[in-house]
Amino acid sequence: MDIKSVKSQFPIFKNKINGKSLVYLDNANSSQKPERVIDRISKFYSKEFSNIGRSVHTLAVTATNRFEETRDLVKKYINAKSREEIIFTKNATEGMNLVASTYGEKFINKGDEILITELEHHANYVPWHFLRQKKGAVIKFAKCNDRGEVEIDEIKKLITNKTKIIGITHLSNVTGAILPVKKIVDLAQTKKIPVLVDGCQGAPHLKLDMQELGCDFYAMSCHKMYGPTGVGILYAKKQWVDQLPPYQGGGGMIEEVKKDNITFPGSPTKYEAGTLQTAEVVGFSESIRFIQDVGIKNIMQHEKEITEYGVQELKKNNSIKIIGDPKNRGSIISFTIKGIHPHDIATILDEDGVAIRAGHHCCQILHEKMGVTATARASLGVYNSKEDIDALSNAIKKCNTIFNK
Amino acid sequence: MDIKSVKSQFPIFKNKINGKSLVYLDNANSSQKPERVIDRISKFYSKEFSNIGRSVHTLAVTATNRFEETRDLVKKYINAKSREEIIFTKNATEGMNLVASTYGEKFINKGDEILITELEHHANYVPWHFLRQKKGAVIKFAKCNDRGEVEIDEIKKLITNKTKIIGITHLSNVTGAILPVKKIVDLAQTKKIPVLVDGCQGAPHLKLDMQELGCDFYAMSCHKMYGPTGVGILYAKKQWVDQLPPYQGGGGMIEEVKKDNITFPGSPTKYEAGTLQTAEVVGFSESIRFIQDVGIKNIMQHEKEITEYGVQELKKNNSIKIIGDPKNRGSIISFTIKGIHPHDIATILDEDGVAIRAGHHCCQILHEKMGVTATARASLGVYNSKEDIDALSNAIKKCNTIFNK
Amino acid sequence: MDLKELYQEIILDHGKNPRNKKRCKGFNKQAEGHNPLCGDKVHIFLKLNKEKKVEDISFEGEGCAISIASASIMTETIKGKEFNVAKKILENFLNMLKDGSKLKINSLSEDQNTTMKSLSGVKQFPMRVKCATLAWHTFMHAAEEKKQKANTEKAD
Amino acid sequence: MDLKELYQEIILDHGKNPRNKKRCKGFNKQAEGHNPLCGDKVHIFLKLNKEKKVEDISFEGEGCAISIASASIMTETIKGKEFNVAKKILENFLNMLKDGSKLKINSLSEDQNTTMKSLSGVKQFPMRVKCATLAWHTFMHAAEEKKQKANTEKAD
Ligand SMILES: Cc1ncc(COP(=O)(O)O)c(C=O)c1O
Ligand SMILES: Cc1ncc(COP(=O)(O)O)c(C=O)c1O
Repeated sequence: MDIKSVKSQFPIFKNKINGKSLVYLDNANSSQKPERVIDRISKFYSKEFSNIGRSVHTLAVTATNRFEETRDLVKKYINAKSREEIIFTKNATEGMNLVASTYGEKFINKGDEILITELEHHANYVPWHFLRQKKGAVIKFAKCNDRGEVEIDEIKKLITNKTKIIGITHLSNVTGAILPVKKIVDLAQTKKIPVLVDGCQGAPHLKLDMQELGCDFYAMSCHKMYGPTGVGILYAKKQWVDQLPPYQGGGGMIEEVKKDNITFPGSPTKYEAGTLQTAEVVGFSESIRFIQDVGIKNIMQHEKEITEYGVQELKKNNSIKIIGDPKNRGSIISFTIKGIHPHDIATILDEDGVAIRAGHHCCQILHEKMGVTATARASLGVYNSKEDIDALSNAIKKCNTIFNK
Repeated sequence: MDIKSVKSQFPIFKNKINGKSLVYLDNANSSQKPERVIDRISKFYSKEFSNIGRSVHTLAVTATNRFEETRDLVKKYINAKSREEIIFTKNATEGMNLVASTYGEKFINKGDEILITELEHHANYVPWHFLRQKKGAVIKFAKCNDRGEVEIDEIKKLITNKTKIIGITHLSNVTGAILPVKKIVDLAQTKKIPVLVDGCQGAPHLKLDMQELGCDFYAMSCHKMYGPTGVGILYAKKQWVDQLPPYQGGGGMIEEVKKDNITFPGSPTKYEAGTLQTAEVVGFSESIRFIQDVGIKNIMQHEKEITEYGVQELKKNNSIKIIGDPKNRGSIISFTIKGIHPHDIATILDEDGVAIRAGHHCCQILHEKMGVTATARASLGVYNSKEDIDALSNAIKKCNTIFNK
Repeated sequence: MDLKELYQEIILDHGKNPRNKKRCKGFNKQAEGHNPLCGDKVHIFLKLNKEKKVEDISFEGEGCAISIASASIMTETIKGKEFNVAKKILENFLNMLKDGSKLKINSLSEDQNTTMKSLSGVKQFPMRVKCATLAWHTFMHAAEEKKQKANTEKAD
Repeated sequence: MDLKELYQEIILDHGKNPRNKKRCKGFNKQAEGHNPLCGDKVHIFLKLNKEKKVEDISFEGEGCAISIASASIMTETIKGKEFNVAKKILENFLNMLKDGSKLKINSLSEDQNTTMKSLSGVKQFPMRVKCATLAWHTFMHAAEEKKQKANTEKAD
């Protein structure tokens, strides 16, 4: 794969940051957008825009088709079985709220257990916390080990006959650990417990195959997949969308509305209330096509190489401590520097155009466990190169200089 | 106001529909976007994109500022008192779900009454229906009269000491009636009942002043205000955002997260979970500026003139029945034609490039009351002209010809 | 796209004067169909005898010219047919609207063929295909005694 | 933007060797402050005597060099001041970070003035302003006995 040609497809890199070239290492937060995605949105608004699904005029028909074609594209890309399993949401967070709310309403009662992990992003904890408050459910946290992984035994240990759902991240946005989702799903299935996967970091960086993973729910955010903001995808197995109640109510998701009762159609319609993110979904079709054109296997291979190089380079600096050492690492490297707070690191790096994130990355439980309030995180995408890692290492040296002068 | 120059700012009108110029009369469904909005989004993705609020690097800072500036702009535009009262949602539907869910959770119990009107869009009924199911609340419908209006007396009649909230539309998306919101709010305040206004149709076409209206909640959709899809705004009075619980849970909306408890910050943070619609919100700032540049008073004046002309022209055709005859009409004209179903009308009009909507417009209660399953609706925006009305009348004559041949 | 293809004489006629628009006597199966986006509704009444022959079929409903004409034409076409033949006709009809395939059913009279073909213009109007197919799907729901209403919004 | 302005010797020194970082004896007011986006935390302990004078003030907390230095500098600066003067200093400080206004408080020694001014470089780093103001806001929370935690994410 010619990385230069990939990078040249992203207009953001034509800009200077503080007079320097942009070294964008904040991909776990959100990715940059290739020109074709940006152009697709412009074109949609300029030539094809209309609200979808509701009018019979030509613009509405075209817009509806473009929108629904994207659903087909997603279905195929993640190897779902049917269109009913692909629900467009605002972001992955909404997807997980949807599951917690509808599954919780129907299947979780006082004393029932929700099993998540210490690695979870707040998006896969707070919605369950609401349920804990409302229903008196119990949340259990599977332990993460020193390498920053959650081992299957830690999950096994906590499963009881009260466990009603398991929520796990596919790829930790802090330690970079790729969790053994398939194994966890296999285990859960023997006990008939559904599994919700937070696929925020998995989706942009790993090959997605819902049939192979076998999970019941998989939540993604398009903005981390070289796509527009404002749209996410929830994959939900047909058996669930058939059973679970609707989530938000409004136009488009009803069947028949009377003063004393309302009936609802099937999925995805019943989960897509109100005017949808039309332009965003249409724009996202180009993100998938971009990923397909580069090839997810090439992306994985490339990111692995750069990440390994990054780990190796950072290890050369004695003042750096890398957080977690997973056997199976995605393109995320979190670290701390002795005597320098992550926020100061981020500010100093920024002067060199190196964009990383500092903070708890919405994982306070994990940070508390690790005994730090914040870490610095470099997270890679398809356009990053070894030169970016070198820029990172050099900028880190500057931190040492400033703080040890 | 020079309407030609306004229209020329919308790229969509450069395209032909079925070889004809586009006559876009589906604005109540969604409006078209001026070039400056489309360009703002492209520029944001090409030059300024980053996730907001979480990182300290330059791109993140700029993006956060652009985002929060839009909140200030909205605050000023609708004359809210504080930034905490401006919550970004997915669409108006989500705004109303947010209110029904959080207010309902805290204040509505078995037997309590929710007072809405027969004019309401499903977005201001289905969320209350969920509450009816969950909590055993009662929904009462204030009657709409033959003119398609809801009179204040109809509301007064239904208020009891069990009435916990009133939900009304600002401007009916079917009959075009502008409701006496201020009077209803004044009445409600004497009984300490909060009022939620569905501002979907009010926001793009009326002057907005929250202090003057005095309502407690006001929900809008940006895509109907010449803005991007995927974003809405909920105005919620400070006294409510201070009291009500959070809605969706996830990153960005927390204060402190422990294994056994979670605390939340104030509004708007606590209502904005997960990655927001960054590009959409930034793009919307240009929609507001567009409206401000044209001037909302000019827009109102212009739309009034064209709407009156439209009503008058359609009345000349004996086969047409206009639905509702409100004293105070917004830029919406719904109608039926004797012997021709609205869907057939819409299809025939489309051949002439005239885009209208046919259906129940997400108002089944109202349609049932009027004894029809569907109506045709022409809804105007800032770029429509008398010529558009003429095109509409001529296309309608074609319907008569085809069906009476 | 051509409005003349869509609104052919035959369709306008069936739309205005629908055949079999009533509750037929002695029906033993029924189903309701609904197109939530536009509000079209149809209720099919079916008398299927022991030999699985469509002894009688009728409908009630509201909708556009296309959906009413289509319901009317359907009842006319399949009344008296074996269920298996009716199913075949349905498949042929759906294919015609989907990819323009020709109808190839021996048991249809030339008149019936012409009438059914009059609906082929709908193919050029994608948003109207659902109007044309609603009654047909609802017939199948009735025949197979599905519990759920026929719904054109079903995703697959 | 200039890193040297931000990370001045004085700040680095206060960041590494914060003054008054402890729980002071006999405090009669306290408040916690929190910057949820980056996790900075500060806990202010305040001894305000009957004459409304800051008899003692100290802090505990975790955070970046800027937030620790700022807390340290604040405690050093307002210890021994009348509450009204302390409030004035706070206002001056916030204005300095907001629009670059000069400090104009008579009761500060030249040293104190220099020390406080060392934080003015933060103005060029908008995302870091919250780090610099957290301790100050928390001090006010303590003094006014507000129930809620000080929170840099408050919208207004
Ligand atoms: C009066 C009214 N309320 C609510 C809505 C729903 O708006 P949205 O779909 O953008 O949430 C609409 C538009 O469809 C409307 O016209
Ligand atoms: C693992 C993980 N889960 C959930 C989220 C939340 O995603 P979003 O904010 O797009 O909903 C993120 C990203 O912030 C993440 O990295």
